[in-house]
Amino acid sequence: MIRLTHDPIDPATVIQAVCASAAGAVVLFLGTVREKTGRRITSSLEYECYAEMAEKKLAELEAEGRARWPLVECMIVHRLGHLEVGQTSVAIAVSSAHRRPAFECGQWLIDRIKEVVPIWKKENYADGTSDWVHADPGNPIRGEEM
Amino acid sequence: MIRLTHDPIDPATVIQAVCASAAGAVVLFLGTVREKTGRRITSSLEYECYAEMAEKKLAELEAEGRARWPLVECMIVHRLGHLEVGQTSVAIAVSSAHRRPAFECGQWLIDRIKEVVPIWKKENYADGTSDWVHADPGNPIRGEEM
Amino acid sequence: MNVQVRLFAAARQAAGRDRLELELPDGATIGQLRRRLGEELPGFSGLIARAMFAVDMQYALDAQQIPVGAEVALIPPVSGG
Amino acid sequence: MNVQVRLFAAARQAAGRDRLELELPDGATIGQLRRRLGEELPGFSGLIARAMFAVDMQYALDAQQIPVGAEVALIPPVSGG
Repeated sequence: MIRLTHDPIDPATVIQAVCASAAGAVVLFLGTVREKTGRRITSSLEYECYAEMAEKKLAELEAEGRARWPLVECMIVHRLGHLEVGQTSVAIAVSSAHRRPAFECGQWLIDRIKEVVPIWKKENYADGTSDWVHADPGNPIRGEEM
Repeated sequence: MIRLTHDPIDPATVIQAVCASAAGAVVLFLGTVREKTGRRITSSLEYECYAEMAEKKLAELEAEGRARWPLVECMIVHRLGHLEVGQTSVAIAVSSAHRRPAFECGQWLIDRIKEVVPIWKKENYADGTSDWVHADPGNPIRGEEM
Repeated sequence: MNVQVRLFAAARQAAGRDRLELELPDGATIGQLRRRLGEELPGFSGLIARAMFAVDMQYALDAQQIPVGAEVALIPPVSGG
Repeated sequence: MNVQVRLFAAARQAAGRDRLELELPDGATIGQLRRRLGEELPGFSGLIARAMFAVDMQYALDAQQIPVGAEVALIPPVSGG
């Protein structure tokens, strides 16, 4: 299951979505808005996305995760719009019979989301400036074969 | 923070305990009661512990985790007593500035809990039988130096 | 041919709008589009050089030809999660 | 000396109580206690052979001597989590 939303993410709902009697392990990852990056103080974030493609990419990642690991359930929710410090930007919940696949797939999903899903954040700093955050030029994605 | 409890574990409370403005990542692990182990159907579990030593061992694991990884917060809750299928037996929440330490420490904590914390479960099977689950003889712990 | 390019994040902000319409030769490639956009958005050539492109929501290589009527998007390095 | 051994899980159930009081020679080791418990709980020698012991809540080796007044516990292979 995947979802893009402008509403605050409730972790309990995301956990509930992957609980099942066949599951012995649930791993939940939350990305939260950090106050400091290096020496800069963040006051808020804005997330923007290419919605149709972001949904397609998230669905592809979920399908690939299910193909690579024996999952019971998987849910990915990404927040959009304005976020304050401490709020959740992304929630990934994975359940499996045993714990190893849930940990491995959860970690793989957040790594891949940060590489391929067309979502961007703008940091609004406490000093009044703001910046679009774009990964460094070393970004390895070149063409769909990646 | 560590806790042994006979009450149901609320994941939202455990997450809340590790959220902080310095954290950019939260990893939550839940162990849940699975219906099937191999071909046997579990109807419920009983968890028993050596409480004073379990608390001491959990506190040692939290301290070692904090020494090995740059954590913001860490909370471990283990359920005791009677559990039904689908209920949570253990919740481990770890927060850190970046995601890697939270994933690594969360996984390490559940691995170590299953090795050294004096807690035991009895499986009550649907066929009316029950068994104390004791790890196999290959268990590597021999003396406190482990 | 007429190509509409969707713009996001810093590129959208630089252009002051969320899509750009360009006239390119039939059978033009993503590489040609990349160079052309560099001219349209001067001062953002660095971003455009390291951005990706998507054709019909698939990441595309510079050598790829742009089909007539395709949805094309400029994808600056992503920063979700 | 008098040694009280706390029992848990399958060992507690086998003994029908949660502690066992034994008389051992002064300076007895965990290994001696292990053999003695095997005699006290016949039919559970397998479990006792692969169990650990804790002395004052620290896992202890068979060679360790039991201090007078220590809290001793038989720790069957754990299965928490």
